[in-house]
Amino acid sequence: MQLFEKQVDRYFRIFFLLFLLVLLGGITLFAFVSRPQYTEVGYSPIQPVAYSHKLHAGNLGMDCRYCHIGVEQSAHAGIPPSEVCMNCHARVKKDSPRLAKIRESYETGQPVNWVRIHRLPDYVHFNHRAHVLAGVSCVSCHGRVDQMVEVRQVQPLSMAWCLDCHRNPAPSLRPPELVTRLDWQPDRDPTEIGRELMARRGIKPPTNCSACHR
Amino acid sequence: MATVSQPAESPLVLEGVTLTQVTSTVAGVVERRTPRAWWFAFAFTGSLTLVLLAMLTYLVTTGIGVWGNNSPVGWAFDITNFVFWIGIGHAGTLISAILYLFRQRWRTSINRFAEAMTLFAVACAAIFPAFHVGRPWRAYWLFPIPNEWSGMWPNFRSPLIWDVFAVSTYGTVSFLFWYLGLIPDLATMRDRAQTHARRVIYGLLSLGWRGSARHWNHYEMAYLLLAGLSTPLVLSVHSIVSFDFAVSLLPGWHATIFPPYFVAGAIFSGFAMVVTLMVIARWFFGLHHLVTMKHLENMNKVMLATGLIVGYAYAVEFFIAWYSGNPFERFAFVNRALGPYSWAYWTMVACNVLAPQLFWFRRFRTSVPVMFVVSLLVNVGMWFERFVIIVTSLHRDFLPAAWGMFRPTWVDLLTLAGSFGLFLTLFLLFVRFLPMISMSEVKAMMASREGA
Amino acid sequence: MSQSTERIGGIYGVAAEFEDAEELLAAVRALRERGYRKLDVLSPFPVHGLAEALGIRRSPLGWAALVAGVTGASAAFLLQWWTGAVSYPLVVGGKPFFAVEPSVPVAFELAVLLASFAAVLGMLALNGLPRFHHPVFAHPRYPAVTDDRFVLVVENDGERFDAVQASEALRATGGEHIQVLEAE
Amino acid sequence: MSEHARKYWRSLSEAAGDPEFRRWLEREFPEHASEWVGSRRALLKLMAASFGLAGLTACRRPEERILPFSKGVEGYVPGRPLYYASIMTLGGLSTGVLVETHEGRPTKIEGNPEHPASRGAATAFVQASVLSLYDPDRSRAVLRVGRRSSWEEFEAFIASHMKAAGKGEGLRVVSGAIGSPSLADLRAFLLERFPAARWIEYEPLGREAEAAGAELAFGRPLQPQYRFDQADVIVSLDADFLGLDCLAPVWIRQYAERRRADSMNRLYVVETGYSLTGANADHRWRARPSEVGEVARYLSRQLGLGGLKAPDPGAPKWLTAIVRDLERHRGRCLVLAGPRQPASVHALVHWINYELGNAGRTVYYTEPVVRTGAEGLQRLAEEAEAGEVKTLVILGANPVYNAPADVAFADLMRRVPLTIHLGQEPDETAALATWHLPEAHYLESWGDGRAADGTAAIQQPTIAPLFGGRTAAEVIALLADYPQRRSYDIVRQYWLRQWKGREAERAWAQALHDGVISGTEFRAVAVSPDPRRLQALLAQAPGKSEDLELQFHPSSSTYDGRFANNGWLQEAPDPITKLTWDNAACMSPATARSLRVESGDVVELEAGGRRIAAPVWILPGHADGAVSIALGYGRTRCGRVGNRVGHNPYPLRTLNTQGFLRGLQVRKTGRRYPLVTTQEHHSMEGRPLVREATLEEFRAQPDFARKPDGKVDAFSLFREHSYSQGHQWGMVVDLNACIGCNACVLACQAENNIPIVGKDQVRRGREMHWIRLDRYFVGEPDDPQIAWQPVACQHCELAPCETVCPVAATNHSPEGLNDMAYNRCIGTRYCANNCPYKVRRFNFLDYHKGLQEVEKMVYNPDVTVRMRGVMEKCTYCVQRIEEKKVQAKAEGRPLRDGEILTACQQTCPAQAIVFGDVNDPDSRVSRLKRDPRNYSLLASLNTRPRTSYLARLRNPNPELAAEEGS
Repeated sequence: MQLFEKQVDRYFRIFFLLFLLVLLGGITLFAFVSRPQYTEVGYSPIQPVAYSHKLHAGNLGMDCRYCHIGVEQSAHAGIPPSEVCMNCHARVKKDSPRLAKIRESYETGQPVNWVRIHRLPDYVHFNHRAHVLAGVSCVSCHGRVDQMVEVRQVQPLSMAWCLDCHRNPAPSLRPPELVTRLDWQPDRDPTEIGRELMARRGIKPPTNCSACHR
Repeated sequence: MATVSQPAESPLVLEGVTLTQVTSTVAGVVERRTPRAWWFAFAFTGSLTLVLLAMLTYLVTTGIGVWGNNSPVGWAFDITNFVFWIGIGHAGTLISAILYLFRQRWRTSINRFAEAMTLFAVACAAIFPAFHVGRPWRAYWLFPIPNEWSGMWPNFRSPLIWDVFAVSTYGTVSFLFWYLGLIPDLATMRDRAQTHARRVIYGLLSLGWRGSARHWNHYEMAYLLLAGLSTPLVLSVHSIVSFDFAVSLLPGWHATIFPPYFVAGAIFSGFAMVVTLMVIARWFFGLHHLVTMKHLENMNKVMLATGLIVGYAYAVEFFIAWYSGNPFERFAFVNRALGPYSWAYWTMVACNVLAPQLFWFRRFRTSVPVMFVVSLLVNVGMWFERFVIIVTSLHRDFLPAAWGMFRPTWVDLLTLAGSFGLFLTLFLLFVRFLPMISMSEVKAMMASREGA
Repeated sequence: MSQSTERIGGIYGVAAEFEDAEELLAAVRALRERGYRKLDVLSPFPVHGLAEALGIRRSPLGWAALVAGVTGASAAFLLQWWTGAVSYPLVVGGKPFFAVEPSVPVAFELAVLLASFAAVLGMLALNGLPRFHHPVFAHPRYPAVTDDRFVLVVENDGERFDAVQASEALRATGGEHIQVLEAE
Repeated sequence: MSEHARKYWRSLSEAAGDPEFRRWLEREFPEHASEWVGSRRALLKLMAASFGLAGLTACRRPEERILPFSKGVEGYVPGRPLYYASIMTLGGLSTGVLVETHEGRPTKIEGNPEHPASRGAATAFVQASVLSLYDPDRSRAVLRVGRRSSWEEFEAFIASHMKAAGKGEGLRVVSGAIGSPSLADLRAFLLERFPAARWIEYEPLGREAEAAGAELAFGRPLQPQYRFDQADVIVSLDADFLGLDCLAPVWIRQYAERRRADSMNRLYVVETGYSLTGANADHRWRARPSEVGEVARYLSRQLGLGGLKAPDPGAPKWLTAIVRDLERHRGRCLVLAGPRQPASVHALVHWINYELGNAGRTVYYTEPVVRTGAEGLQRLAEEAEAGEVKTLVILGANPVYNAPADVAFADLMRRVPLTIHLGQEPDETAALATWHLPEAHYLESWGDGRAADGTAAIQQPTIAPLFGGRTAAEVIALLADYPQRRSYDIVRQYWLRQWKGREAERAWAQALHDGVISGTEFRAVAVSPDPRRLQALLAQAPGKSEDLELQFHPSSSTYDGRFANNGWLQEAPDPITKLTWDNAACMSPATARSLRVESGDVVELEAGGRRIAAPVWILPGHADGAVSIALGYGRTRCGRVGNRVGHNPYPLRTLNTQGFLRGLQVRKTGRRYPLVTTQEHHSMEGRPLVREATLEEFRAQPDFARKPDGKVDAFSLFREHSYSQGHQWGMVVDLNACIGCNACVLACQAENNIPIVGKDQVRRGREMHWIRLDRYFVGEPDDPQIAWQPVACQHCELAPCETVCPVAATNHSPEGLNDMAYNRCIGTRYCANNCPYKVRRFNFLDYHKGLQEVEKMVYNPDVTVRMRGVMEKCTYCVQRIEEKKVQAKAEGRPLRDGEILTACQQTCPAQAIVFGDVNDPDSRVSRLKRDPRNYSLLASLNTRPRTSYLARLRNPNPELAAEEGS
């Protein structure tokens, strides 16, 4: 007496193969979408004030440090006080409705609620000062901000990504005075430049835990 | 309970038992209506399992602080329970593998039972390393999973990683071994099943086993291979568990005697647990003609032998502590015997070394009540052995200023009780739904006996 | 296994029941003497000496397990060396980034794990399991095979196969419940 | 830090007045809790295109806001700490501090190296004071008879009330000791305006006995100023000058400087309880409090004071030995008595010092900075009884809790129609006051103060008052209708008046910058004793009695009770008993035997018809026939941390028994009470952990400390990692300097965001301190010596913890640090098990749970706050190392030795901890590691710790040592 019909074997094989496929596919898919490149890159929230980096840093050619003053002195680059905007906008476009929030902030003393884009977990201590002084350009982590109307995250900012550069820093190094030149193109092999800088300035990026986790 | 007069060489299956009788006795247990007593037992152990679940939920949501662990006693009930259960889990594979390789025929009536016990014990054991960590939701970091977040890998120098590999391999291989042995019997169950549902379920589980001679050919080779692989595996697992301690530098942990000492202890405790459960199952399901006094007596002999090894290890530890001249080592052992946890130490010695000495006497070796009590005592003693090793070594180590005491909380106690609940629940399900004696092997043994 | 039967269609073989192993062994020998080469026996336990009688060769599973075991151990050493010394070398306790000694336990475990999988999965693969539908299940006495009976199958081995002759041969060796099994 | 950091101290004077700045400070308060609304369009866009699985990951990215200032603050760069020089005042005496602030939050206090009372060090109380600032239980509103009111209402009320005050006949002010020059000036102004008013300064732990003794001896109330660095021989008569009788770190510094082998001093201590000073003594004798005076009288007689040379042949040998030692060191020795001893003892001590030629050398005398006394309270009670007191103003004091029991201050307050209380807590006194006014914390307000030697300094705020508090000066200004109303103006105008002219503004700026006003220390006063009066004292001899005596001493955690709501201090173990979250009736083993009590038994202490209950703690080394108990516990209205912690001894303490009382009855109640310690075992078990030798032994064998290790023949199975390149951090702890004061424990707690776990968790052995002070009793159980050993992570080169971590969460940095990555840790606790030093701490529960926003303001942003389930431990303050490395790199120079200070090192008053680069052969740490006294803890384990210890030396009197040896 046959307990199972003949087709059962075929169905079983098909189901088994499908199951394997779904399992492996699922794992692959999960591995893919949970990568930092996928979950982190591209974040570009709407900011309370439609500030265009493309206009200011790109077209007008303002230096990054005009606004982000902390970048050479502190761990944090800093977001400028409304006062900095008003340095120019007290005269330029002084009545633009798009600047209403800036003016209001300047007058009332209430801060503008900017949305943070580049965010590291609390247990990571990143020091802008150390990186800028070593000659790591803004562009290495933040991308061509001077071409972005709305700033978006372009790098995963994950630990593995940090380590890539810490293990092989030469391609990302340039003379420190050029760090804010986002469009800088080296006239020769950037790795070679980097190697020279490393030798001259004793740049040895750490890869141990306490370099970032304290 | 029918008393069987034992001839000089006790039989492994009583005379006059036919193959069909084997089938009907073993399969009958599963096919019979569920006894009331089973339900009562299941209700009890099931509730204990729920207690375990509740305790683990409380633990994960609140923190390790719900246990009594502290500084300096970073491990206490958690790892004690782990080593205890892993130790219990050694008897099954040992019986299946080593005794198989040594052609010890008496294993056939008890190996299935012991293997199932192994599996459930390993399941209970696995709970503890997984949940003793402070952040169990990160426990997957123990496995070498590639990732693009941190680029970090496990530290393969850590005995805990060895543990992860040893225990997961052991669990997997034990399962394969157990299931491999089950396949022919599942086919028997399939072919005897009265309801369609049972037929289909056993049919699927038996994977279409036909009992063809070609099947048996590969099957026997696979079984032999698994036995051959499991033998070093079972020895390695408790050796590696002992490395958790031996590789450290703590007095009382850092000892080269640990691997054999732990393996002997594991076999000791495993056999004790088999005897405890077998005596009950044999009586309850009436398996006297399959599980004879010969089986029980042999297991008691193994307990006596391993008990002596364990006792020897206790003595050698003291001797080495004295002989090494290391003051920390000396203190650790004096503290075990005379310190604040000496009650645990002497409980351990009484249960593990003194109690099995009864088995020198045939009268006690073949007395079911005596062996039941002794096996229970050995279970208790072996739990205390791990407690003594872990807690008394940790609580007073190098700097007296950092010494402390461990006191279990109610969560500790209920988690331990709950792990027994899980173990027994799985066991009850096993005896209810799967053949607890390997029918095909018993039959093969009977056939070869006739042939001889 | 036995794809040949499918090709021919119609009859899978002829099967008869035997009550005990010795009777069965005698029957097998007798049938092989008569030139039946494609025989199979269904039994509740592995019958001693049957494989030799049927001319079944030793299972090659051991080789599979060996290969898997060596693969497992090598993979483990490679993994431990690569993660420890290449991918992210970290100074741990002042010890070398890779050394053989601490790598042995994991290598051993992985070898055993893979070898065991090879043994069990290899057994299933060589036996063509799981296979839930099979002509022999149609034998009326089949269920007893997993209890205490033996079924000897003379399989259809090509054009020369004659079911009636096979049935006769089986009957001559003492088989009962002789039945022709349909190939499906 | 010193030079380098000073560049960043900034004056707040301009900014504080600026409304923008004020708003900024106010905004620091979390009105803007996280906002979850707003666009996540981009993210959603991304997710919409992806699979359901990925949707889960979207939950991981909550929107975070960045709120910049609307206008910049000068000199402030987000992320960079600012340092301000200020002072902290305790008991009227000030210590200079440097306050580190992050984004406007004070987070850490250090000692000010320029300030004479601090010299860069800070005590445990100073370190912990920043936590009190953020105490959520602080007084938050003006209360009128318990109902919420406002400063405006109070101002209106007091203005009209004071109009009817006449000459101030019914006006009485009670305050703590006033060392502040500007407040003293205000007081003078008030008393001028209301000449019939009276102002009482009361400190429960005042030092009036010293000045009263000087009055007896020299005819003038003078304050002795000790120079421990000048003394070769010190005899302390129950004076805990290294411990709680010293509120500034400078004495410890002076003392520790003279513990070096080349010029080692000798310390004799006679005391009742076991104090830090006693623990550091070369010779220590136990005596009941009343017997200490006998020793003073004996010394006077033996030294032949006033021509009365009367050698006593029956005198104990140790006393004659001390006398001989003192005579050998005329002008280079020092005798001092504790504040618990009566004025007569102090007078004798002053006389002894004078006769030994010490006056002007090891001790000199100045006008006292503060004048306190409990007698004023007694008169106040009488006046109140008579109904003469109409208005009672209590400024920053809590007399209902801590006034002498026979004053019955609570009853007194009920008899006064109007009571006004200014305090930081809604405390016991506030509960009975008509008006309660919240007081500003010293980090929130302007002020000034004087150190014990008279040096003045300005107290400048580092944050706007969190809860609307005001200072005592501001309240007095309201009462007295002073021209200036804000303390900034009051202080500034006062000092500008002192300086006058064009230089004044510059001097003000200088004072703020330096944190000290130079040239303000008090001049030494020439003294001459009056032998006739002193001889009368010599003749006094209190009758011997076998009565039990009870001594009251300050608590190492709460001082007099004022820090009771400070969790850091409550959890810090008492250095001697290691008790936390409690006080106890300490007694010697012999006394406990005779009373048939054990540790944890609750006893009733009765004296003069008053009684309290307290648990017994058996303290080896305590004097027999006496009990001592710490004040400052058993408070009922200080807040959630300190309420009902410990037992309150004040009900036994009367006007005449401020130091100790006689005729104590102890009765066993049969109840038990759980006392909790951080150390349960007190013997070294014969293990060579703390290594010590006498000075003579050291001279004979300088490398004695290495002997116990023998020759370590380590044979390695593998090629070890090389640490020969770059910086290699290491530490040396000089056990000879360490006095065991706990300052490092608190500094570490403040620097590294170490949580408070509470009494129950400590009971379970889960305290979180990264550095602990191991205290061992050595010798006879009845009269042991004490040995200390600060133990933090030793940063072993062959770290046993690292090997066993399954996830590599702890491993080594190239600079030799044992790194601990909290975010990688899964919490197996294996590392802690395998740590032979047991310095790793596990977050068994979420110890940061349930904190209010204001409590989180104390966190150091450079250190991760650890979640539950992870291990933590000392990092050698890696955040400080990295900060200085980046700084040096930015300045294009190599790191300087001593530039990096760990938190424990920076605060250590004894300078016992030295940190630095062991790869640099000239660094201080390398030089110390070459010292023959250098040894590693548990060296036989071959863990190769980077922290090593310098063995301790004792300098016993050879005369006595010979005798003790025989």
